[in-house]
Amino acid sequence: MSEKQPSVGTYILVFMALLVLAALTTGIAYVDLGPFNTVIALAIAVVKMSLVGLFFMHLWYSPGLNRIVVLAGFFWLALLVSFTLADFLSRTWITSFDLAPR
Amino acid sequence: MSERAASDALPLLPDQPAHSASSVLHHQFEDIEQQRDADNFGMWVFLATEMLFFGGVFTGYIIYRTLYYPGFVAGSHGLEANLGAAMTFVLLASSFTMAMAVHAAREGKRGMLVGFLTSTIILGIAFLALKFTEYIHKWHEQLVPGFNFHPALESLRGAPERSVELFMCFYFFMTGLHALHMIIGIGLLAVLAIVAWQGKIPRENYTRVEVSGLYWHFVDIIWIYLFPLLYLIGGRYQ
Amino acid sequence: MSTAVAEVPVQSQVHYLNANYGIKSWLFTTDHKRIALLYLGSITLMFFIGGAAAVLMRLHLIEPAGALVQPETYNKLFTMHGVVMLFFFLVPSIPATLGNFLVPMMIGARDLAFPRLNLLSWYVYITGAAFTLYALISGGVDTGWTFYTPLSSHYVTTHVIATAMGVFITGFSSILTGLNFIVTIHKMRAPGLTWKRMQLFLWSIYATSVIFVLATPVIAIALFLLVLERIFHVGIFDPAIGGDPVLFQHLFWFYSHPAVYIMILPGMGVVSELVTCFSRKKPFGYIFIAYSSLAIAMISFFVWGHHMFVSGQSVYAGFIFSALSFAVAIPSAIKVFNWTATLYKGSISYDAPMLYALGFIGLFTMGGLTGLFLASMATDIHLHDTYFVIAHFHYIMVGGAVMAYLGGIHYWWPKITGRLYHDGWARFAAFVIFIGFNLTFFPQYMLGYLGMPRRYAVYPAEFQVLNVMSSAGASILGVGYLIPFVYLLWSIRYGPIAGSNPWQSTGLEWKTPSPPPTENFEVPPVITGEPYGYAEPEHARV
Amino acid sequence: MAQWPNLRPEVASVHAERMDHLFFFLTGVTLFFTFLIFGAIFYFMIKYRRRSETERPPATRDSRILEITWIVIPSLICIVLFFWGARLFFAAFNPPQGAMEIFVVGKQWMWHLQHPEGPREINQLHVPVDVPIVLTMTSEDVIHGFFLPEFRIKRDVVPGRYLSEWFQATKTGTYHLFCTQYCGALHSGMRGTLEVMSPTEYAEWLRDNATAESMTQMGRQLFTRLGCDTCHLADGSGTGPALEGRFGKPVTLASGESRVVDESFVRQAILDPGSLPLPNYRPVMPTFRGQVNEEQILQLIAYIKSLGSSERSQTP
Repeated sequence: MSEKQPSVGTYILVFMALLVLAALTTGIAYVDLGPFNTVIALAIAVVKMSLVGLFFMHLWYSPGLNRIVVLAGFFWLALLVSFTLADFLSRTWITSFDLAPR
Repeated sequence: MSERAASDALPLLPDQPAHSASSVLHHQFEDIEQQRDADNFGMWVFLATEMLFFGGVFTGYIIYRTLYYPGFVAGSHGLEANLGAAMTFVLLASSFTMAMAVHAAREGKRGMLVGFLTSTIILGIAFLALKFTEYIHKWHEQLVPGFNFHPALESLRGAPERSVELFMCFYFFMTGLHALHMIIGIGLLAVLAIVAWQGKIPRENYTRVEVSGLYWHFVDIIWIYLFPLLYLIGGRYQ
Repeated sequence: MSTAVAEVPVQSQVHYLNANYGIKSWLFTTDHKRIALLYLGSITLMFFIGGAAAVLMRLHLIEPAGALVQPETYNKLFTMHGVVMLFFFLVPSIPATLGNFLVPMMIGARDLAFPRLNLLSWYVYITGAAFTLYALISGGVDTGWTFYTPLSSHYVTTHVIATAMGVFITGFSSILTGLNFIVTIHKMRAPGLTWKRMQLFLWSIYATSVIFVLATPVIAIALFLLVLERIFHVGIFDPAIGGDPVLFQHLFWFYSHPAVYIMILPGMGVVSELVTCFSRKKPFGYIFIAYSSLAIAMISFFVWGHHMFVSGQSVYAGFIFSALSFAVAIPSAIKVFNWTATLYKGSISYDAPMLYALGFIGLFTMGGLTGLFLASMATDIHLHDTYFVIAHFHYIMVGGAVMAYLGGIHYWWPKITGRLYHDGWARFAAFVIFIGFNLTFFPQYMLGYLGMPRRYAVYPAEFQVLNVMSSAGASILGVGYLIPFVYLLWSIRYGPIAGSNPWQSTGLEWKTPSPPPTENFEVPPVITGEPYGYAEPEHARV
Repeated sequence: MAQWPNLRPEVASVHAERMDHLFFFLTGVTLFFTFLIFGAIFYFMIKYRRRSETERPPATRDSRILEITWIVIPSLICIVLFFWGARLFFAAFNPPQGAMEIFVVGKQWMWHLQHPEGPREINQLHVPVDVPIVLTMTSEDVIHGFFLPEFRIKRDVVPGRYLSEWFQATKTGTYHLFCTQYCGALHSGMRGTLEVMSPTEYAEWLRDNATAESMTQMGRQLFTRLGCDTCHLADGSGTGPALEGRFGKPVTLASGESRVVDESFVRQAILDPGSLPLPNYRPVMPTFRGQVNEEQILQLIAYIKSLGSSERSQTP
């Protein structure tokens, strides 16, 4: 943590990249790519998050423990989302009478 | 900063009394290095709880988006994407100035630190102002569920009114929660700016600035996800 | 009294209790030991409030048509019993009192990582308790401790918002406590104290803190959304606009099932300490007990759907949750078998803490195995929301967590107050509690199988005999809980002085004088050997 | 005077019998392990009680084999329990073909039960023995729970959805009906009885309680009173699609998604027509939310079903 630190130059570079990506997100939204619109928008958001996380929040330079905490946070979030979504999506598979309204 | 072994904090000899003279080091820590590690680790654990706090409402969003997709697309088109983009730029700028503030605190440059902290606060307030104007627009367009949700026909774009109302519930809950965290962040930074201005943040112990920076960047990351997920559902080409 | 120590123990002059005096020294303390006592007081108060509600309910259920109160009042009683007992007593009980007191001492530190945050967590707890007591006094809430929508969001007129905000605020107290423990255990262990040399109590407190930190935010957001929906009369759980009440149940149980492991894991940690100390044996399979705590903490997040098998959740999701619910039973089984194996060839003494620990192991086995009835989907169809479920979770929480809590309080009482309590009364109280508990809750298993639904103010006459037995047991249990309250307070003033290690335990916390000074250790300890070195010669272990 | 309670509820269906077998197996496992643990504790307490204050028991070695055995054995038992329970659960919520359908509407603190032939009952249900009965349930306000203890079946009744459960009585008699999901002040009063009668008694009961019209006829009257027949003409020439022979068959929506026309689909079409756009029909159908209650929707569904629905197809 107190070891290496990003220089001002890195900060400016990362900031520029973030602005470009933000412009890209809005720009691409006006192009009809069908289902890919959502995929690309989320991909750009993940890239922006990693930039802010690794450089502005110094995750790149911090001890492993902080990274494990971040990964744990994502894993538990994925757990909550995936199991709940599994319930909602598999409700209409049952072959009997209780069909969820669609 | 030198390597960890030769860290500039005075290495405490094992038999030296635990609380060294400098007020910077809290009595329960052995050395300043351990204290900074603990503060940052603690903040990251807190950010993990915030991830799950927002995660609960994101789960609801994902579920209902798959169940009532047309309503969400119609609702999303009712929002002003240009205003959303402006807010994203403002917030990214505030993240940059916050990072510079942490850098200044490290270098011990008081003036630069106070300058960057205040610019972060100003950008934060600008974001809230934009958000407030957007809420006013939604009020005039009568899209606020619970108060006056009577959407005009064309704003429904063929989707059932119930699903658009559900989307607007999510819109106000998520952006409201985010704005609440912004207000807390601005309050935090204001206190920090005053303390920094009084010169009470020494070069050895700037973890307060670092920790506030982590919180601010986290709130920015939440907005990085909110913008595409709320404003750009299914693209804006229709 | 088996602990007659050779030389007469003399109490250390200056310790954390008489370091400074006055209300301000208590209300603004950052000493983890004093904060533990603040929690002990407020938790005991909440325990008696919840207990009073329980006694009233059991008296009411003596007659099929209800002997005491109107159905509406009965609904408020069981809701308040649930909310107060779970969120305000069981969740913080062992971590906030024994955990706060012992974690720094067991790792050789002077205090927790963030002492001021620790004090803030107590004030947040008190604020949350104030909200809930306000709701209790001004009319109560009748949604059940589960706050299921749309009943709680659109159909009841009682104080849902005040109670939900109370639970929401107290949740942050748990988050702050959990965060404090995680950082302290990771960053502030004494030199030489590797993870494998830590005492088992610390492993279970660490696992509990992981659940605190990762589960509590989800119920915070669930209750936050519920309050918003109740204020604005529209929200994401509202079926009128297409919302799904089952989503609230998902968010609620994502916290509430790991929460039941928050309540039992610290109890398991206490029992690991008691069983080893009072049989003077190294724990059998130390690493298995330690890792099963982490396994429970991890798998407990995968199983919440077994509360919703019949609530409209899809059958296929039910299969996943049922399979994982069986998986979470395995680590608990490992712990029980390892505790029992620890007793083998030991030198077992029948002090009160040991009686509580052995009672815990037996009753927790019963409670855990009856959980299998509810994990297997077919039997859950019949047993869900009946008194079988009530008996199951009371066997775990009252037979398990409360017994371990009492065992821990008795075991560390000499360290906390520097005094010894009267052991005869303590053993008698443990015996009365064991008898009263079984008489109260075992009949409820049968009531559940017969089909008596839970939360019923009036019930068909054929269930009366078993209900009367249960109410009789409840009165014995109520008296049983009052006895320790008396002789423990008595021992503070008149109890014999306890030495620094009355039970000859090898725990690091017993290396300090009792009651310990504010800094815990004059010289920061350095750990060289394994924990629980009972078999090694007396002073081999530093 | 309250007589000594029997410890086993009546067994009134084949499912109840099967579930009890699993229940007794589980009880056996529980009693075995409880006596094992309690026995071991008492034995060790007596055999290894502390003889003297300075006694130092020798250290015992950990045994890896023992640890593995008491991981593997509970795991095997759990696997058996899981599959046994899951199979029985799947059977409990998969009604046989051609089961007799009863419509249940839960309302704060009472049960409305409706026979297709017309009779409507409150808190009471008369059914013939040895006939599979399917209960299609919904709620008008909060979540309730429909529990028949003697049949070992229970299902929550959720507003905004149809949830179903089925049973087949093997013995005549009067059985309990409880509400098991807490639903407010008089939750404990929301109880009823289930009368299982022999076929002749049931036919006689139907005659005694015959109402003027069956559900289908009530549905037809509602269909005309609400003006549905102005658009949904039999020959399909109206502004809305013809409904003859549509029930139970899939239909493709404007969004290309294919859905089966079942109870939930019809209910959604009535309350929320905008969310089900059809390819070659203009979305002009108004919502009837607020004009029809749950029972009337069920009657309309019964009528639409009677318009020559194909054999109830088991949807994928």
